[in-house]
Amino acid sequence: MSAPTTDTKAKSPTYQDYFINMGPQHPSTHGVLRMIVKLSGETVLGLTPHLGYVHRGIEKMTEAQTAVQITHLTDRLDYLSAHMNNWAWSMTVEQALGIAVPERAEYLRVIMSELTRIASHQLWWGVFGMDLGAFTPFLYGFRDREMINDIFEKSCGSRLTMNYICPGGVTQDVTGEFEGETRRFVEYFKPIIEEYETLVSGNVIIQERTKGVGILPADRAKAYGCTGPVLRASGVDYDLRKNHPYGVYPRFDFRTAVSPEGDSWARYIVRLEEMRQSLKIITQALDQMPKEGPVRTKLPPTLKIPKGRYMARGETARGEIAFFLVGNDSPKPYRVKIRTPCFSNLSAFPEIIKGWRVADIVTVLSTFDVVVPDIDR
Amino acid sequence: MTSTGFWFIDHLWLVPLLPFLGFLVVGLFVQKSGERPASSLAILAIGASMVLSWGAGWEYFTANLGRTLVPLKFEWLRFSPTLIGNMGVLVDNISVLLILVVTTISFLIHVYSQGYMHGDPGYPRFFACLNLFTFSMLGLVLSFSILQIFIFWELVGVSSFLLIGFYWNKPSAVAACKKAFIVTRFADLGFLLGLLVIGYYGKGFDFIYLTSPETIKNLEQTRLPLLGVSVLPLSAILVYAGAAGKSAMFPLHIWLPDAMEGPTPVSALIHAATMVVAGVYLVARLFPLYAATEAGLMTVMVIGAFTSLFAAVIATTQFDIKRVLAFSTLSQLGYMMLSLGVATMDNPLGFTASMFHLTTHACFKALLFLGAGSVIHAVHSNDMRDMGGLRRPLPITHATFLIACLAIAGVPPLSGFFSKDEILAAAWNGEHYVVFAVAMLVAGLTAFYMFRLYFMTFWSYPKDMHRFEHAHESPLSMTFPLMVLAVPSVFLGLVPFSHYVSIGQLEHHGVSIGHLEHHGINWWIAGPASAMGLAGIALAFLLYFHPNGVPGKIAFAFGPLHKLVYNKFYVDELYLFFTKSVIFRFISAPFAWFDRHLVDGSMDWIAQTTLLAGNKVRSSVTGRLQTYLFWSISGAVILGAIVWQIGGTVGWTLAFTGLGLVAMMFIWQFVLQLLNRSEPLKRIKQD
Amino acid sequence: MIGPTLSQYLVFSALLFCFGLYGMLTRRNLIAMLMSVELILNAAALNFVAFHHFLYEGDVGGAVFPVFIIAVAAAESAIALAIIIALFRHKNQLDVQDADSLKN
Amino acid sequence: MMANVFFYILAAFILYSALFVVSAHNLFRSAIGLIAVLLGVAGMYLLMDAQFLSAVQIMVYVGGIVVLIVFVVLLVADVTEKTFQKADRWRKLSAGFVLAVFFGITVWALDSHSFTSASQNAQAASVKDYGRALLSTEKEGFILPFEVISLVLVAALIGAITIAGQTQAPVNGQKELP
Amino acid sequence: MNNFIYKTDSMVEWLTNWLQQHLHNPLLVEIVKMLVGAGVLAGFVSVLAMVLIYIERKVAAHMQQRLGPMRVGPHGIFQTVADSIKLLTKECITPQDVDRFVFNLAPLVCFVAAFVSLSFIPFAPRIQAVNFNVGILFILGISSLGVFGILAAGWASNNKWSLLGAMRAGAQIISYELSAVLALLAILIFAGTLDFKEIVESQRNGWWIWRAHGIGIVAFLIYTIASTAECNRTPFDIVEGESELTAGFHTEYSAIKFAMFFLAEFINVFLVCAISATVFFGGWMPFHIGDMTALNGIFDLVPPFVWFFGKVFALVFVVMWFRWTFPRLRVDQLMRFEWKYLMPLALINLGVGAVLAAYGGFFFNKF
Repeated sequence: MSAPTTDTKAKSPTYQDYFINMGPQHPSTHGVLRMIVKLSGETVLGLTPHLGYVHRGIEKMTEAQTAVQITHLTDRLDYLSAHMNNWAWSMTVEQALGIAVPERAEYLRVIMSELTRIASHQLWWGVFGMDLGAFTPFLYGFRDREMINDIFEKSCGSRLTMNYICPGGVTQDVTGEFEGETRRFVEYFKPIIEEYETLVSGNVIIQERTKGVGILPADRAKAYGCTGPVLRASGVDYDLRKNHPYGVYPRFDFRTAVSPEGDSWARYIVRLEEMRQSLKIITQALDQMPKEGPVRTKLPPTLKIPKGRYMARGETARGEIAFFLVGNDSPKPYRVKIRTPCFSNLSAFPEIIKGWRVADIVTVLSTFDVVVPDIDR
Repeated sequence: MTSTGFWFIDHLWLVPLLPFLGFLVVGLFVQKSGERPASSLAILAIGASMVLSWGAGWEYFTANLGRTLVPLKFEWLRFSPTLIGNMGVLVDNISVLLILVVTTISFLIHVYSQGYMHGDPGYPRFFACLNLFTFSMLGLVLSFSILQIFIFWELVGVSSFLLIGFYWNKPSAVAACKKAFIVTRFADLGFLLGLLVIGYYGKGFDFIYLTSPETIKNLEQTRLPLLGVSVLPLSAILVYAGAAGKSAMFPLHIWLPDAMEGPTPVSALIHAATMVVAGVYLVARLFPLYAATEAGLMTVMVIGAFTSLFAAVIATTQFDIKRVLAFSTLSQLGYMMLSLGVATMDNPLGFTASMFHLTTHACFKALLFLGAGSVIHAVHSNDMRDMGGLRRPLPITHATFLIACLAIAGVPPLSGFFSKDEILAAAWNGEHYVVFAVAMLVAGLTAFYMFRLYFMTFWSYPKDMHRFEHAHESPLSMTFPLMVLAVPSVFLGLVPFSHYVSIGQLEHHGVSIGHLEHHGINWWIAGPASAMGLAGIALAFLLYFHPNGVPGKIAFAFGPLHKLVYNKFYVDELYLFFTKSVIFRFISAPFAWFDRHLVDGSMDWIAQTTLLAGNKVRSSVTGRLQTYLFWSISGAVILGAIVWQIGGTVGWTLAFTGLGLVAMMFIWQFVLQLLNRSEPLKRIKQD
Repeated sequence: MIGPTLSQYLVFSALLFCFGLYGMLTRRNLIAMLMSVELILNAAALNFVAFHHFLYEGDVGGAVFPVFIIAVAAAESAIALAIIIALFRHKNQLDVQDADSLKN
Repeated sequence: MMANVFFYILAAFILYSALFVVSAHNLFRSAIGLIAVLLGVAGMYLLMDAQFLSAVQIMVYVGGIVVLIVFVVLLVADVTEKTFQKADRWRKLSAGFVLAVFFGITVWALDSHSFTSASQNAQAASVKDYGRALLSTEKEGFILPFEVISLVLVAALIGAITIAGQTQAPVNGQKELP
Repeated sequence: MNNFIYKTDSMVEWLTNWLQQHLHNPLLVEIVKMLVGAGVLAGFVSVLAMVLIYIERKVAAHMQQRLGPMRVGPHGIFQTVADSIKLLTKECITPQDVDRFVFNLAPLVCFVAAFVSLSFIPFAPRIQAVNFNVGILFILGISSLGVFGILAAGWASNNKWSLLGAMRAGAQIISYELSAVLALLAILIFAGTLDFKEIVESQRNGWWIWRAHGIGIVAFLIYTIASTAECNRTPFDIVEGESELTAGFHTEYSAIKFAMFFLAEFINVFLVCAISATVFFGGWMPFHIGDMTALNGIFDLVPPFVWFFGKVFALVFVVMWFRWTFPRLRVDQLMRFEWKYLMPLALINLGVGAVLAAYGGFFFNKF
């Protein structure tokens, strides 16, 4: 990618072209994302995202790691969906090696994933408020996320990069308090969602700022490969958990949150609805989960990935993550390609932001809910 | 407003107003909304107007016969305390007669146009213009004063202009409408002069006032100061010039044949039935004035008689169907004028005859034109040589056309017979035997050319098979008016016309109505006239019923004469020659030379001098704000110094300092300009 | 208390007026010229107030005129700035010396 | 005494700022100078017991007009006069000379005229007096100029909007970024 | 009530006498008096700002279910002091390519504008630094000078975000000033004066917010909204808009210059609330209900400055409440709100007020 020029005089003689750099250090890019914005007054004429500021070469790193080690790296992709990333990778490895997963582990995976989803959306909700200038929701969101983090800490010893789900099941069984605490959280959080609604959704300013802003039509969303809430907010009923179920998802009764408008408001309410649905799934999973049993299949000491190509997909809080694994009969993969949701989602962003204001960049980017390490890998 | 106690007469002002509203609405608002609304609105307007005028006519002829009523009158202009231009509505027998004719014919022609103009891109415009014309014509007819009539006179001219030039993308139509306009304008100049003379010396414009014996006596005794001529004949002839222009009397007739470039309904309405009789109407309106002067009457009579003969002769040679009809119209108008000319106050039969003929002529001529239109509509050609044998494809047109032809030829029981007979009788009674002879001859000629037209069109054999095969009868909206018009063409002559229409204010002249009545038919006059008509028909039958070489041979035999007649006696060419060779060459060209070389030349010289001077001076005008500002401030400083202390030493010192400063600045600026001179040049080159 | 006299004010405002005129004459930027005009207007208004204060204190007319001057200044600057913006769009510069389309 | 001191301080301040206005090469600095001048003039009004005028001066001039000017300064790209050719020295000198003469004449004229006060010991005009004067329809009233000024303002605003408001609306994807 | 009028006059008198005895030069005496007044006001301002910042932090914290500063001093009371010391002693960073003069001037302008405005406020009877017959007009004028400081800061920073913020600030403050002034005018018509003291006096028998036939309530709402916008407080804080413009016009400022902006902002909040309290809530006037003399007497016992500060801080609390509740408006929505809703409403309100005043005989200053 050639170095962008911001020398307006040289390129364009008209005074309207006003380039500003949004990022790499900017409060609302949620990481080191750089966007070159061309403005006329406050109106966005064009926007180019520049990536790579947190590029760590994870795909290359995988070639020097074993399958189990790679699980640690997947935490670092979308750090807010650590469990789901782990799960998708584990499924890839399990597919490659033909490993079966114990029943209890499957349920644990579901519960952990849904909790992660809720936590991610809670954080997003707070940050969304902050991006729009309301600071208070941020702390509300963090207050509730704390409980989920506590549950994670107790079950796997870590709060952000859990590395809990691994090929063959989960690393360890949960403690006895787990079920009670999770149930308590679910009971606690159900009314809290309504509180979120009253605190933010009902606000006229929020609605003014989001309704009709940054509309992503369904066909464009599909063309750009958007997934997750971004796609579903454009009216496409596509959820991997429903459409291509994995794990024990078929056993649960839940609904895909879809909203047809495609604007920022739709993305907002889709996420709120997803939280409700996740709570529903968690309750069902807790009810159905075998109280006892192994949580991890015994694996051979070295996992040789057989020659061949394997792929598994999982629905994270931001959309569809996919791992493509090429094995060559060695413990280390020949090649791993990661399809991350945020990268595809972000690709739609420059198109739909044109003609909106500077403040809308923040709004729309916020409702796209990008996590920069997930983009850069 | 003075109420007459009769509703329709009181509301007669609505009659012109409704078409005007129709014109406004159609012209302004429904231009884009298709054909149906435009024509419906226009027909509605004119239909309502027709109903009103019939009501008024009924009221007038049953209850007020012979009276002059003024249902509406208001002061419009006050030139001086004694000279007042009034406007209003004048109701007497001829105006009521005319509004009946105008509204009825106009209504029928509106209906006819609905079919005829179908599919034309200017359809709504056409109806708007038709309405405008009807409005103007009705206003003209109902005019209370000569001033008002002049206004509507011009309005009629304008609407005629618009309608003749309806096909504005056709060069010949444009030329025709220009010609009509210019010729009538030229004539109107005479009218204007005449009305001014009358108004100035007669001290009034109202018709009632002007035609009163006192005024006429007064006018007779007044003499123009410069020429020493009596005012009355002069003004009468001047006004007659206008009338002649509108009615296309001889020297000013050239526009009418060309005006046939307009759509056929227009020809029927304007150039046959209504507008062209405006001249006749005007003369009739001012008839007491004419009757008081021998010269006026003579002019009217002679020109009428000549035109009538002249046009009839030309009509016998023409091949364009509409042109034949146009010349026929000319001839008939001449007839009417002639009739007016032979009438006097003591023997006013000619007046009645003229009005009678006007009415009958309006019916059958409109019928003829509409029939011709129907024919043209069917064969898409104006030329009679392309037609022939059309009686089978166009049965209704054929039948009605035949009726009209018989009527105009004066075949006994039809309307034309009676009116024509009355005119002849009037001429005979007036002891104008030459005129009577001419009229007799014209009657024969009329029958001949009309039946020439009729046989060439409907009998004979189809000359152009292609056109013939495609000819078919027109739609009902077109044939309906034909059928309606055929009825009065037949029966109108049976109306005891002179009972209803005669010179107004008869009481003043001591003539009782009874004297006027045309009791029965004087067969000593009517017989030969009918015979002449039948002879003409017979001649036409012989020459044209079956196509043969006889007409060609006759034309060849009379070689130069035929050519002369065929080319309408070269009147147009004469005009052209006169304008181009005489006026342009010997008057305009010297004026133009003078204008260009002396008047313009002096201006050019001044301009060039100024330009030169300006070029010298403009280096001090930089176009830069601050330079100007500087000069103004410097000037203010100097002025301030001088004004403040005009005599003091200090003041003068300051003033001179300032002046010197300005001079210095000026020189500096000049030098600067000299130094920078190359820069603007460069810029100019770049541009 | 001996305050400043009328003459002091008048001389001062004359000086301010001259400064404004100087700016009008020498600045090449249209906006700068506009600012100079404001100086001139202020000098005039100051004169009004000074006369009002020292000579016609009972008559409020002299004090009302600065209000009008301010209003006119507002109108004038609004129009002038609009023209300046239009000119800038058109020519992409504001040099009054180059704005000589009316020359010759 | 006090007033005299204030007067001289203010006068010096205003003149210095005025010099700043007419000589600063940076338009923004000129605008700052203009604000200083206007504030100083407002101070002078205060010295002359014209509080209302002073307040109006600050409110309308400083708060409105100058902010408008600053806005335009920010809108147009060339804030500094660096790109301009330097105003030539001749121009400056001649202007200075003419104005010096002008000033001399004025001072001399002022000096040679003795002003006599028409009314002594009158009250300073209060806001009510202003209101009465502006809206009075009597002989001494200023209702007509007041209305005319209002009209002029409205016309100026509309004119300004029409002149300056003809901006091209940004079109989506008008020009791709480099 | 007269018992509780604090004898500031005597203090001034005493000070004048003392100075005259020791200095002998009247000019010097005047100057020293001015300096003393300014010093007192400056001290008041700095204490006020610290108190306001502390209040803001605590209000924010409790609205967000946290405690806020708790470490320095009891309940973190000295946190603000510590912060101020930190801000004053930090290194003053001036970026390389800024216009130094303007860059350094801008915070001063902001600060001085706020500071000067404060001197017109009557805190209690006769406690008022300057009394003008057009005081309120002056305050409005001078506080609009603050816009210029913001514009200058934004421009001088040579930072595109700052410039964007500055342009927003200019547009916003000028626009909302209209509504604020119009809202105040509606009340001033009733009061019939522009003098703060007289405005307060005119509310002896009841506050304008109640007495102005509903005009007062509407005007108060409009003024509260508009003044919130004028102070660049949420939901109108698009000028700073930290999630959009990083920090808007003061992005490049640090240490004491930043502190001045900060201070100016808080003083402005206090100022608009003080104006609001003075014009709508009777300033230091106690709450009186018609003829209930006994109750009124009880209210009179409360010292006037307590009334004043009580009202002002209540209003300040409302403004803070806004900030921690609302998200931010977008710039076009902001302008639309002003020009399409707020200002027409204010104009209508003013018109209705004028009609009421003209036909209702509501000139209460004639006592």
